[in-house]
Formats: sequence, structure tokens, C-alpha cells
Amino acid sequence: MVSVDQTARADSMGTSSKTTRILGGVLLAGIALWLFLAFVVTEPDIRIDGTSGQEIGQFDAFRLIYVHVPVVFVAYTAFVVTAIGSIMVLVKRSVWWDLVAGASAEIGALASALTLITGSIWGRPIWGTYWLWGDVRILTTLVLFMLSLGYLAVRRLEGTAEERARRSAIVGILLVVNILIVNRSVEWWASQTIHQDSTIAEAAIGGSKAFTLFYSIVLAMGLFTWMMIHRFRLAWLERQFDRFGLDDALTSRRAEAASVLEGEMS
Amino acid sequence: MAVVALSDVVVLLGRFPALAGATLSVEAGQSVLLQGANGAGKSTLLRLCAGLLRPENGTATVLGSDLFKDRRAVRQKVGYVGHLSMLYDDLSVAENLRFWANAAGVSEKQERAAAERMAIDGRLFDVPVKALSAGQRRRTALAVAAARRPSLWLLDEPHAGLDQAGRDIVDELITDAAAAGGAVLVASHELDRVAPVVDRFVTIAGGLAIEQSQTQQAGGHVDLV
Amino acid sequence: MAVVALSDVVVLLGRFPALAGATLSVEAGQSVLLQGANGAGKSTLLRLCAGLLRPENGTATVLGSDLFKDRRAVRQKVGYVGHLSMLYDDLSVAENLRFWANAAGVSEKQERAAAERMAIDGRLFDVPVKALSAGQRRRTALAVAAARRPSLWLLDEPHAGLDQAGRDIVDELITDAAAAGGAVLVASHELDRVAPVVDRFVTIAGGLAIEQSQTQQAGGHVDLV
Amino acid sequence: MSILSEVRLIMGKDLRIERRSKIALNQVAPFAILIVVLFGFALNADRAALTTFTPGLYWVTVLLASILAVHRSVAIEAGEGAREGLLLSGLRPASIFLGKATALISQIFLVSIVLLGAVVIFYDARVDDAVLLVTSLVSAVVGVGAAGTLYGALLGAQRARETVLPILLLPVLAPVLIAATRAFGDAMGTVATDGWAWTALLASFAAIYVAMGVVSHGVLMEEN
Amino acid sequence: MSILSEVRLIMGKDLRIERRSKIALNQVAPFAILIVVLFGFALNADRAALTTFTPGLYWVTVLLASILAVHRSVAIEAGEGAREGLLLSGLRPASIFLGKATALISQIFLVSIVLLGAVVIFYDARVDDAVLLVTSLVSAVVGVGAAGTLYGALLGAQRARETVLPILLLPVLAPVLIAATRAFGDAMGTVATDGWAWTALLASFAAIYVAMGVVSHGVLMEEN
Ligand code: HEM
Ligand SMILES: Nc1ncnc2c1ncn2[C@@H]1O[C@H](COP(=O)(O)OP(=O)(O)OP(=O)(O)O)[C@@H](O)[C@H]1O
Ligand SMILES: Nc1ncnc2c1ncn2[C@@H]1O[C@H](COP(=O)(O)OP(=O)(O)OP(=O)(O)O)[C@@H](O)[C@H]1O
Ligand SMILES: [Mg+2]
Ligand SMILES: [Mg+2]
Repeated sequence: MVSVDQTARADSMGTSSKTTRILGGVLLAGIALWLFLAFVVTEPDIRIDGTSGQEIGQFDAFRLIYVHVPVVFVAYTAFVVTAIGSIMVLVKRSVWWDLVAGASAEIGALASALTLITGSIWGRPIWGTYWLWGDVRILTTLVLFMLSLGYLAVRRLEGTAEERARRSAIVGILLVVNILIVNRSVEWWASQTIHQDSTIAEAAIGGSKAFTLFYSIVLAMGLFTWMMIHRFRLAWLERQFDRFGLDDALTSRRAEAASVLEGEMS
Repeated sequence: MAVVALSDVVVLLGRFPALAGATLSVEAGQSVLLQGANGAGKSTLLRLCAGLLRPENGTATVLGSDLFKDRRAVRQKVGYVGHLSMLYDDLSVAENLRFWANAAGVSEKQERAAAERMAIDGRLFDVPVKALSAGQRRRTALAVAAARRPSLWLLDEPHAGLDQAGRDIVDELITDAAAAGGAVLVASHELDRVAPVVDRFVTIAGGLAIEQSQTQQAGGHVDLV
Repeated sequence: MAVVALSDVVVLLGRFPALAGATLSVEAGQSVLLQGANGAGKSTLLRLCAGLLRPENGTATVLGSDLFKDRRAVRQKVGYVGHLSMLYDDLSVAENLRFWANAAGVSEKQERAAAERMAIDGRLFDVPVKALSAGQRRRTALAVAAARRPSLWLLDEPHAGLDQAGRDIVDELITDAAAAGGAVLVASHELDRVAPVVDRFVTIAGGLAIEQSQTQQAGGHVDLV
Repeated sequence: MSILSEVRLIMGKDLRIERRSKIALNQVAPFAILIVVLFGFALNADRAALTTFTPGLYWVTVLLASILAVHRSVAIEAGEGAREGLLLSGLRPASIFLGKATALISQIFLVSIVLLGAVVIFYDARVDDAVLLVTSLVSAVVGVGAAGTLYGALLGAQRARETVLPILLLPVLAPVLIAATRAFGDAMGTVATDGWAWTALLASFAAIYVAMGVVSHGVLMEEN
Repeated sequence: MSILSEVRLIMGKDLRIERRSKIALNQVAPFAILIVVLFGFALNADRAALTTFTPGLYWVTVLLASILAVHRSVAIEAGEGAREGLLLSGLRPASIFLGKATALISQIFLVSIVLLGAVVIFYDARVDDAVLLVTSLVSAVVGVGAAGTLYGALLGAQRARETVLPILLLPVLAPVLIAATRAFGDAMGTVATDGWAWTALLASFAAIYVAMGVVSHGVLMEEN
């Protein structure tokens, strides 16, 4: 239904702009610097045990912190944006915010998945297991990830754009409510945690490590912004594309009436 | 004021423009036949007027309410009978009538009258709806709508499945409703049947609504092929 | 030999005798209209002949097979089109046609011919069946049955939902089938429509089949109320 | 019509359909009991383990059975387009939510009582604090029923409902599982914890979901 | 048409519908993972218990997920009366059974592989004997798929199917649960038992149900 020249039009639009290209360039350089900081500048986590004199610590596994912690921040930010977007859909009846909420939730789901994956990989050498039951942060992250999958499943249900927007908005708002409840319950359930505190304390984070961690969080937020813009624009273009398609579809749909209209004239 | 006032209305089903800029105005006391080829958009138009679909473009007012803003107000006032019966399969005919009458705030007397009007066989009152034949089901659905005495009737192929007696009743229903100052939209392929009982003919084609001229109305039959 | 030979057949739906001793015989080359009030037992009779219901009593032979013993043999040979379309909602029209043609061992050519015969719009081939309008769905169902070139047609209100062009096609289908030596049973309430194309009239009432006399046939309209 | 009589109308209809089809009683309850028995096989009939984990296994089973009940509650409206009938009826969305939720809650409650009998028999569960047990049970069931009705309505007549519903509902109900397991643990004397604190959490969950249901049902029905 | 091409036709149709709707992949698999997680909560995060009971919990979950998959497989035919279409088509009942069973088995297999990954991560399951594990898995899945198809066909378009199917199927699958749990216990090193003997049992179960299905599908379809 979409004619060739319209396809071309949509192609030439793309999802980037001058600003995002610059941002992209900066981020690319940022990633190079990040790799340099994470693998060259910073030391692995090696300490000497006071009594036995053996080397202990997390060794190179520690470097995972420069991925793990930043993606957590991205996940949290993304879901906050989803919640805001969902509320705005209902308040302003705007599809724009629906696309924001959707784009952000996708990134949030990805980031929480990455948190789980990097955390599990990290857990294997440090705790001797991929998974720790009874740890608040780990479990809330998991449930958060699952809730976001549910939200994305709802976004994919059938219906008109408006219908889907309202439905998803309700689930999006419930997402936040759910996160709060989950947080409460898991906190009570598993108040003990062997998760991050000990790590930071033992690894004596400071100096170049602290800087690199801080830097990677900033970089991750930059990446989040960049991805948000692109994902949103893609969704927006898809909508526009539907609009172009709609014009054609309307024309060919109306053409079906031609014979009847002729009969009416004569 | 027009009971139905649609202007350049577009309705999307998925991405398909089932209505592609339809314009139609129906006054109180009028009955209108919607005719047209399969897939032309008749059912879509009726569902739009019932407040069950959202218009995408254009302007649309039904019974004084804007379909973009307040579909709920519209829904309560129309008598829509579509392809699905909207009955509970596990409940008996009597129970279904009772429930829907209650839900619409209709008195028991009015409900009885509607069942009688549709000539629903007394034996059927205790039969669960799932066991009904196609025509019996349709009668019950019509009775549910009739009990509410709607000011706008939206009938999607109301004769389909009904026997001779049932058909006559539907014809009466249409004439009476229009006579009482209500408006009626009937989508149907049985032109010979519906032609004598309606005031106007509208052909739906390619998602557009096309008014038929007097001469064609007189013929009572418009060939679409 | 008669294509359909029912004698005193009783069919129970739950505990209700939807057929209460029906007797009917149809020869090859004949087309028969089944008429009668809602709930009379027309659909039940057709489903019985399609081998989809089990007779309780009496004797029943269809296409040479005893319905008490070998319903499977019957099922493969009939072209039954009932209220449900028997199509897969998630597959497109083309995929449905292909699947059912394959299942019945029908060649692709025959399948194409059937779709063409039912004048299924080319645009529809890629539309999933769940998105079709009532009439489009019915057309597709008829095409599936037509592709099999059955020797016994069992049509339950085949005109319902079809537009003018579709109705003409169904009429043709009935005439052609009978002319080619097949047998056709059509249940319908549109007597004026079906009367001209069938050879015999049978009224179903109270689960019994009552042959109509010639004179009544000529009238083409039997009032049942 | 007053809200209350609207709620009674919807609830009465759902319960009457249940009385007629006896699905909760004859099918959901046996399903739940079967799962309890399967756990017996799955845990290798390890008596001690069964007793320790009774609260958890009980509540996983209640959740699974509840999903079946929610399906049924939605299916009642989905069949012949009755959902659209409700839209056209002019009933208040809030009443529809409350009516369906009440009917669902009473069915889940019934099933969970039957199941309680089953774990007492099969897992040899003992009840130390009956008041706590019943209070937490009721709070949990109200929460499950309210959340189930809300998400069920959201999916409505979607054909994908059968499979989307569990993945939407189960994470949402994870807190109920945790809290109810703990509260039961206390009431059955298998865990040393403050069961009443957990019951408070269950009650708040229930309150939040009933409120959310009342509010959002309007939005859902208004604009679908 | 040969039996083989009939089987391919039916299987191809079911798999095409699955590719279109992606239900097994996007919905049944997440559902299964969710249950695995819920067990974590339910067993109070008792690490040792989780590891010991991994095989049992895994198989209870596979069975529950399979029930969803069977529903879907039956629902495909139930919707617009396609089941009657198949009756009228002249396809051999045995081919219909084999076609639907193959499609179902391949979906359950996919889900159970995904789930295996989940228990390795969440329950820290380790695999000592991969050959035994895979052989028993395949045998069990074939049995579950065959039995599911058979009972699914039995219930057909019954509206009560959603709730009857589990209570019909779960008792039938109890032997699979026991045998597969044992075989996995051996393969994962949590129980000292002869996993191959249990696998033989699973294989016989599968063989019996495939045979029963081929034979009785004819009777079921002939005489419904
Ligand atoms: C699947 C396993 C894991 C998950 C789901 C997970 C999740 C999280 C989350 C949600 C946070 C943010 C905490 C907050 O600020 O609220 C976090 C932070 C952190 N995680 Fe993990 N984690 C996992 C495994 C690990 C492992 C194995 C280590 C290292 C031994 C680790 C080290 C850290 C550190 C150092 C932080 C930053 C601490 C802070 O500033 O709060 N994590 N993780
Ligand atoms: N997702 C979709 N993709 C393509 N076409 C669609 C889709 N959904 C609906 N349609 C088309 O929209 C139209 C709907 O028409 P509608 O049901 O209003 O027709 P109708 O005039 O009532 O026809 P009938 O006489 O057959 O009942 C059909 O042509 C159908 O093919
Ligand atoms: N369980 C039951 N209890 C009572 N009556 C039943 C039951 N099942 C079916 N019936 C009755 O059996 C009859 C079935 O008739 P059938 O569907 O064959 O009618 P029909 O002639 O096709 O009618 P229509 O013109 O309305 O399609 C109906 O009268 C129906 O009420
Ligand atoms: Mg229509
Ligand atoms: Mg009938």
C-alpha cells in the first residue's frame, strides 16, 4: 500500500539529527575512554590477606562494576520516565507521551536484563553461584524485569493506537505501584543482604576506581538519552509512516466506491 | 437536530480504513437502509454509531454526544443488535432477559412486553441460550434491545436467521420506531424486504456513504455489481 | 439410489428431540429447500446429513453409507456450510484456502477456480480471516466447500450475510450442482430467493419433515404462522 | 439504580453462572488439590520438607488456581460479546468491577478453603493460630481477586488472553505470595516471624488493588 | 495423500499459526520461568532445598506450562468450528493426531530447554550426565505432548475445557512427573538412583501414548 517514493521519503528522514550525531560521536569517544579507564587505568581488585599472605579479592571480575552499576541507574531512570509518560497519556490524552513511555520501557527492560546478567556473571566467581535467593536487590530487580515484560506484552496487544495507549498507561502506572509494593515486601522478607555493601567496603573503592565508576554512570546516562531519542523517533516515524500509508489506503479504499458513484451520476 | 451527524468520518480497523470519510445525517423519525457490497463498511458504521468504535478523523455526533469525547453517553441510549447476540450462554432465556433489563434499568413489565413482541416461545424461557437455534438466539437479542425502547436503533442484518413470522415482526419494529419519532439504521442485503419499510436508502461503498436518489429508491433495488 | 434416505429419524440435542421422526428422501440431481420456523430442526437435519450428529432412532443412509455405522465416509463427500466458517482466524484467506484444499486432496487449480467462482476480492488473500467482514467470511467458507466439488451440498442459510453479487453466485452454485447430478439441501428463510432455483420444498416443523404439494411450491411462499 | 444494587446484579449473575456450571467447585478445586498432590511426588514425599514448605506450596497453588478462576471470569463476558453488552448497558464501570471482583473473590475463597483441608490431610499441616490464618487468608484472597479482575478486564476479549494473563498477573502477585507464605508460616508455626505485620501488607495490597480497580475500570471501559 | 504428507500438513499449519502468534515463545516460556521464580519465594529461599528439589520443581513447572500449550493447541481448532472442518476433510484421524502432537511436542521441547537454562541460573542446578538428561527430557516431552494431544482432542470444543483439561491431564502425567524427576535427579546428582531405568519408563509411556493416540483418535473423531 505504500508507494515507492514514500518509502524513500521515510528513509531519508532517518532517526538521527545533527544533535544526535554529535551526541553519538561524543558517546563513541566516551566509550573508548571508558574502555581505557576500565581495563588499563584501573587496577584489578587484588589484596593481600593479612594472616596467610595470599592474594585475595575479586581480581579482574571487579571490572564488571563499570557495567553493572551504570545499567542499574539506566533501568531506574527508564522506568521513572515510563511512569511519567503513562500519567501524561491519561492526563493529556496524548499519543506522544505513549511513545515516550513505550520507548523508555523497552530500554528499561533491556537495562534490567543487563543488570541481572552482569550481576549473575559477577556472582559466579564471587559468591560461587549465579543466583542468590533472599537478597533484596537481586529479587526486586528480577521482579521489576518481569513486570516490565508484562507491560511490554500489553503494549503488543491488538487494538487501535488510542486504545493501546490507555491500556498500557494503566499498566504503566500500576508498574510503579507494583514496584513500591514489591520493594516493601522483599525488603521485609529478605532484610539480610550480602550484596553490594561488603563488595564496596572490601574492595576499598577509591581513587581511579571511584572516578571510573562515576564516569561510567555518566556515560550510561548519556547512552540512555541517545537511545531514548532514537527509539522514540523510530516509534514516531513508524506512526508517521502509518499516516502516509493511511493516505494511500484511504485513496484505494475510496476507489472501491467508484462504480457506485458513477451509477449515482448517471 | 440530527440524531446521527457524521461528516468525513474515518474509522480504522487495525490499519485498514473501514470507513474512509463517510458523511451521513439522520433525523429523528427517519428510517434508513444501509446497503452495499460485502466489506463495504456497513457494520463498521453501525458500531461507530453505537459508540463501540473510535472515529479517527472527521466529526461525529450521535444523539447529541460527540463520539470523540463521550461515547459512554451514546452507548446507553442506542439499541444495537449486531452479529453476536451479547447473551450469556449459560443462563436461560428468561434469566438473560431479566439481567439485561435490570442492567438497563428497565421495568419487568417492559421486558415482558418486549419478549411478547418478539413472539419468543414460552417453552424457551427455561432453555439455556447455548442450546438455542440461530433464529431463537436472534429473537432474544432483539427482545433485549427492544425492552430498552431506544431512540436510535442500529440493526445489523436483523432479518438474517429469522423465520417468516420473525421477519414481519422486525419490519413492524422498524416502522413503529420511526413512527414514534425514533431513528433507525438498518444494514441489510435483503433489499426487497427492507425497501418498503424505510424512508431513505444509503449505499455504503468503499467506506463512503452515498445517498441514493428518489428514482433509485422507487425501484427499491440498486445493483452494485 | 437416493442420495439422502432418512426414515423416522430421531436426533437428540441434550435431551431435546430436535428431530422427532423425520422422513426424507432426496435423489441425485435434486435440489431441496428446507423451510420452517425458528427452532424447527433444519440445522439439525443438515448436520445429521453431514455426519456431524448421531441419529438416535430410525434408519438413515447418506451417499450410500449408514449414518449409524459409517459417518466418516459420509463426511468426506459432503459440502457442508453452516453457521461457523470453519476457518483459522490467524491464517490469511489464501493460507486457509490452501490448507483446506490440501486437506481434501484438491488441486491448486481447483482451489483457485473456487475462489474465483465466489468472486473473492484479490486484496483479501493476505488479510487474516479474523479481520474479515461477515460476508467475506461466508464467501471464503463457501469457496472452501466448492473447491471439493461435493456430490451432496448441505447449505445452512447460505445467502445470509452475502451481498447481491454473492447471492447470485450461490443461486448459480445450487443450480449448477443439481444440473451436474449432485444433490442439494438448502435451509433458508428467504423463500422468494430460493424458490426459483430449487426443485422441491420441504417444510420442517416440530422435528418432522413435511413434503409440500406442487401448488404450494408454485406459490413459492408457505406461510407457517 | 444505586451502585450497590448494580454490584449485586453483576455479582449475582456471575455467581448464578457458577452455580450452573460449577466450575470453581468441580474443576478449579480439584485442580488445586491435584497440584498439591503433585508436589508430594515432586518433593520425593520428603515428609519434613513438605511440612516446612506447606505455606509456600499452598500459596503457589492458590495463585495458579486463581489464574484459572480469573480466566473463567473473563470468559463469561468474552463469549458472545456480552462485554459489549455491558458497555451498552449504562452500568457504572466501578460497579462492574466490584461485582465481578466480589464474585471472583468468593470463588477463590471457596477453593482456598478446600485446599486448606487438602494440605492438612496430605502435608499434615497444623494450625497454631487460626485467627491469624483466616485473617491473612481473607486479605490475600481479596487482593488476588481484585488484581485478577483488573488485569482480566484489561485483556478482555483478546484472544491472547489465555497466555498473557499469567505473565502479567504472576509478577504482580509475587508480594502476595511472599507475605501470605510468611503469615501462614507464623500461623502454622513453621517460621518465626510476625504474621500480623505480613497480614497488614496483604491488607494494604488488597486495598490498593480494589481502589485501582474502581478507578481504572472507568478509564478502561470509557475508552476502549 | 500419504500419511506422512498429511502429518506434515497439520503440523505445518499449527507451527505457522505459532510463528504468527508467537505464543509458546513469548508467553508460555516466560510463564514457566515465572513459576520457577515463584518457587524460589515459596521455599523461603532455602538454597539447599531448592537444589535438592530442582528436578521435581522443574518437572512440575514443565507440566503446568505444557497444559497451557495444550490449551493453545486445542483452541486453534475450537474457535470457528475448524474441528468440524477437519472431520469433514477426510484426513486420517491418525495423521491429525500425529501432526498436532508433533507441533505440540516441538513447542514443549523449546519451552523446556529455556526452562533448563532458568533452573541452572536460579537454582544453581548442575548437570553431571548430559546424555541421560537430554534422553530423559526428550522421552518425557514426547509422552507429555502425546497425552496432551489425546486428551485435548477428547475435550475438543467443550467450553469447560479450560478447567477440565488440567484435572484430566495431571493425574495421567503423574508417572511422567515421578520418572522424569528421578531421571533428572540422577543426571543432576541429587539422588542416587538409576536414571536410565526411569528413562526407559518414560520412553515406554511415550510409546504407549503415541500408540494410543494413533488408535483412539480415530474412535474419538468417528464417534463424537
Ligand atoms: C543477579 C545478581 C545481581 C543483581 C540482580 C544485582 C542488582 C543490583 C542493583 C539493583 C543495584 C542497585 C542497588 C541500589 O542502589 O538500590 C546493584 C548495585 C551494585 N551491585 Fe549488584 N546485583 C547483582 C549481583 C552483584 C554482584 C555479584 C556484585 C559483586 C560482588 C554486585 C555489586 C554491586 C555493586 C558494587 C553495586 C553498587 C552498590 C551501590 O552503590 O548501591 N552485584 N546491584
Ligand atoms: N486488519 C485488517 N486488514 C485489512 N482489512 C481489514 C482489517 N480489518 C477489517 N478489514 C476490512 O474492513 C472491512 C470491514 O467492513 P464491515 O465489516 O464494516 O463490512 P460490511 O459492510 O458490514 O460487510 P458485510 O456485508 O460482509 O457484513 C472489510 O472489508 C474487511 O476486510
Ligand atoms: N438442550 C436443549 N434443551 C432444549 N431445547 C434444545 C436443546 N438443544 C437444542 N434444543 C432445541 O432444538 C432445536 C434446534 O433446532 P435447529 O437449530 O435445528 O433449528 P433450525 O430449524 O435450524 O432453526 P433456525 O431457523 O432458528 O436456525 C431448537 O428448537 C432448540 O431450542
Ligand atoms: Mg457486516
Ligand atoms: Mg438453523
